[in-house]
Amino acid sequence: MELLGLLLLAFILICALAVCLTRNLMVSIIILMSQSLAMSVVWILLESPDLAITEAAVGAGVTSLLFFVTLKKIHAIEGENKDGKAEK
Amino acid sequence: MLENLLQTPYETASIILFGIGFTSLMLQKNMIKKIVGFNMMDSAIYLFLAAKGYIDGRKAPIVVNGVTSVEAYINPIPSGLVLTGIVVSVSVTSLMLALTVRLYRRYHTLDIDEITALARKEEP
Amino acid sequence: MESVWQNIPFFCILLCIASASFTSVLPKRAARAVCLLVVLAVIAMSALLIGRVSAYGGSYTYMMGHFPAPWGNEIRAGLLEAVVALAFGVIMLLAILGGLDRIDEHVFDDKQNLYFIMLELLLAALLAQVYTNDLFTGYVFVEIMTLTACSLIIARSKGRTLVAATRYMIMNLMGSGLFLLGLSFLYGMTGHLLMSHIHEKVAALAADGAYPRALTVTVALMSLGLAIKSALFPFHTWLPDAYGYSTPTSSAVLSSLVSKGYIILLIKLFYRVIGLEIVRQTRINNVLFVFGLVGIIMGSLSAIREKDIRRMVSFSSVAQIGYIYMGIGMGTEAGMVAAVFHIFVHGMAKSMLFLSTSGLVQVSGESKLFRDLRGSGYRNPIAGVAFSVGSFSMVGIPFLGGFISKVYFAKAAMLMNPTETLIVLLVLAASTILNTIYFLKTVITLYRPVPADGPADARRPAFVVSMLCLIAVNFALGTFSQPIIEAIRAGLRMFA
Amino acid sequence: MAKLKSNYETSAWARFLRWMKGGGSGLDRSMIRSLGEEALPSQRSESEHLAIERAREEREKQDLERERLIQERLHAWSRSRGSRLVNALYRLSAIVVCIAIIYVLLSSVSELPPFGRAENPVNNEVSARYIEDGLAETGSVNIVGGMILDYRAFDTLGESHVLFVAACAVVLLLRINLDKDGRPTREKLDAEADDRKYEPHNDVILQKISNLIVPCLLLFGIYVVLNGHLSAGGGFSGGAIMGAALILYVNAHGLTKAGQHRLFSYRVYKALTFCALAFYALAKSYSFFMGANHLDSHIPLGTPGRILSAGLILPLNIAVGIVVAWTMYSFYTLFRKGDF
Repeated sequence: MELLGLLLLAFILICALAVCLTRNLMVSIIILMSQSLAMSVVWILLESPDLAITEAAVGAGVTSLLFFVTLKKIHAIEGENKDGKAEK
Repeated sequence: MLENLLQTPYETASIILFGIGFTSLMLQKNMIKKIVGFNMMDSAIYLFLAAKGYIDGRKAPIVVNGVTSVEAYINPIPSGLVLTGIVVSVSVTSLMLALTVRLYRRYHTLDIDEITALARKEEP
Repeated sequence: MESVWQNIPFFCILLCIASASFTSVLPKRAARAVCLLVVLAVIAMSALLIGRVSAYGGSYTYMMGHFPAPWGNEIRAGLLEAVVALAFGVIMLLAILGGLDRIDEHVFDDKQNLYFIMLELLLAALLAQVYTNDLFTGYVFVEIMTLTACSLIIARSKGRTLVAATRYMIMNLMGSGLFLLGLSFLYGMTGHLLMSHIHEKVAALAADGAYPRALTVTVALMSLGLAIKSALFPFHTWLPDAYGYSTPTSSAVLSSLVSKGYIILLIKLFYRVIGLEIVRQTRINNVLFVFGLVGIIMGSLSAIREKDIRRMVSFSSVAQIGYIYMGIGMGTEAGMVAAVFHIFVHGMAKSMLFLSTSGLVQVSGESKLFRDLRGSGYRNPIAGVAFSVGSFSMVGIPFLGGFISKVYFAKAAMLMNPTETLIVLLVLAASTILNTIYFLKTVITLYRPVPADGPADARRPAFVVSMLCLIAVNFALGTFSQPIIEAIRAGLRMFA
Repeated sequence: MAKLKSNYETSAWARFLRWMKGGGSGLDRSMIRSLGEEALPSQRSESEHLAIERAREEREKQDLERERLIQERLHAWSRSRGSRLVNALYRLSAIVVCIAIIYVLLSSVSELPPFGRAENPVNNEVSARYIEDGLAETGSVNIVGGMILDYRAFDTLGESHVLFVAACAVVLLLRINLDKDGRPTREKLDAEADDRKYEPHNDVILQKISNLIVPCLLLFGIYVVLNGHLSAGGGFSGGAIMGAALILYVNAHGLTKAGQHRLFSYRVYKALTFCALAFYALAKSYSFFMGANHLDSHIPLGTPGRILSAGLILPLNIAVGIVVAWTMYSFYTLFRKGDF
């Protein structure tokens, strides 16, 4: 159990560094999502199932979805912008 | 100092995570990266709080078989505080993302420095 | 629980919260009426509470729910809390009244009820901040305040408001993060969230000399977080944009209520949670003191260079917040009394300045530059008079509030050691001169006769009423300051 | 009569009224005339003034121009040669700041009480009462649920309003305004057309899988909400699960198909949020008021462990769950096309 906890913590920290260093926004959000999942397992280890279920639903679920739809919207705006320029 | 820290790996990790998150919230230029940093910073604080409530060898605070003695369960207070905190951070994240979409629609960039410069230029 | 009047703080907070969800389904006119009614009710109840509390002669606690203090949530009311709540309510009401027609212009029709929801929830958060006796409740309502303030900025989607709101949010998120981390440290050390219990524990810890560094870091984290949120000098970069471009009601509310809410929480933290003695041992108050002094000078210097009247007034806010932090940083009761009094003075004068500026801008072709504002004092006389009174109060002309608070700051400085006294007095003198330069320059510009008349002004009765009330309140603060100072002093004694 | 009128016109009240109407300054008419007479000879000085002003404006413009030139040069430099240097410095400073923050915080954390001990200051009489008497006093088997919805309910009331504020702010930011007469504007139609481009084009795999998963997810969400007082979970997490399920459905089948359901319009959203939050606020204020005045609230706690138990906790969880599910869904659609 102890070893699993340490491994997960190391994974979380590596994820944090990776998020800072990647250039691709999509990749960094996917890393954040996996970090959230690891975090929810850590919460199981810390005997807080309420937090685990909330983190899994919110951190890995809804927050990531919101990030994705934001990125999609930004690409949409960008595409629209390029279309507009091409028409001109 | 180091011995103490190694005995409390959860708190140590949470503080390092807080440092990384706080720095990226403060110094990253990209809005999305800033928001990601904010999320990491908040989850670091929650990890710290939850670690404070944990007690070795005790179970989650859900009453089983009617046993209600203090020795059976961990401290429920940090869990409650973190639950409240998670709601707050989701709300803030959604607001920040909405702001990002609006900013991008207007200035066509995600770099906050560039956005500030553009805003200065457009209206003196 | 002895009598019914002790429910008043609870009624105030719950009324604001409940009316917010009710407002969300109303059309805009009804929303506006409900919002005004709620604020009026809060004012009336707070005034009643002042009378009752001063007759009762002490503060009392009120449990939120069936469980007593360390288990359930608790709020606590005393004289100072009641006075602050009344002042906040009055400022809120006058700010809404003064900017009503501009809200109509600046906010889209189908989104106006959202604007009034924000105002109601902001008032709820401010009141909760003032009355709460639980640190975590304070944190939750700090977050509500941050979000509502951001929405008040973006309600007008023109100019730089979006960028300003984003930068405001980033600074505030950093502040909340630091505050929450400090809160968790404090919880880890003491095991309590209730202010009075933390106070006992912290006193015991400090007496034992346990966790010396952690205690200092905790106090530093929490005060730094609140200082960032209330725009103390090096963290003020978001402020001029945010105040300068949002709709006038938002600017008035932001500058005179939101930043003050955080400062009230900081004062509570120093007085009731940590204890002034221990704060002085950690020397955090000296840091705040120095930042406050630098902020006074730098804010005034930046205001002098500004060509835009709204931004000039915003920079003057930075200087005035410097005054308040200087008073808190002195770490003495006299300094604290002066700081609390200055919170009132600045709140009243600054909201009046922002609102009257909007009136002046309206008759000058919507331009905020000084060269277009020439002679606008004739075109919109009531706004011109209000602006002059506000500026004179900020400069420190006798019979106005600003003069009294400067006198009290100087008196408080006399009680410190000689070098500090000298520094404070020098800074006060320098800032008075700088204030005179930029405010007098503005007033002269407003009253310069111009040959060609500008567009005719369109004054609304609500605006005139709000301006007249604010002028009266400012004179009252200057001439009847003694009872207010006494109330603050008595309230601070009950506070600890 | 005429005399009366002229008397009235020079009286203080009339002057005040005129001033209130904005009909000029408070000066008397005679004084205005004298001002005007003085102003006549100074006509030339007026033009001189104008010339001076013009010169100053010219100078200001030149200053601005110069500033702009300098900035452009700086910009060009930073783009070409300076960018690498500046970026490196920026990164270095970021790392230094990060390490400094971490060091200071770690050094104070090392002093704090150790991890996982029962005798830590956190484990005091407060948590003891929650554990020992929580079941009897709140009727909730899940101690955390009982704590946040009964003991510390004021915090939770604030928390649910944080979410409400965020939802309002997102509507304020992203909802596209209608015309004055309620017809969709050009912007709105554009946004819808733009959104249609990014709809999935009948992805069969996604649709089949979502048909399979979405009912299960919804059911699980409802289970988590309804069992908030019996096991881990509660209104917020269950609501978030339901919201995620709805978003998945919309993603697979497109907004147009889901949009036909009347359940997901702005009006329904407003009404539901209003009902749930108003119920929440009223229920809690009733219980606060009764508790603070030492009155019995007459809410039966039921048998612990039953689904219908724990007093107000179950209805509050349901209210929060509804608000959260709809809010999450509305966030998604607002982000995508700026409306419901």
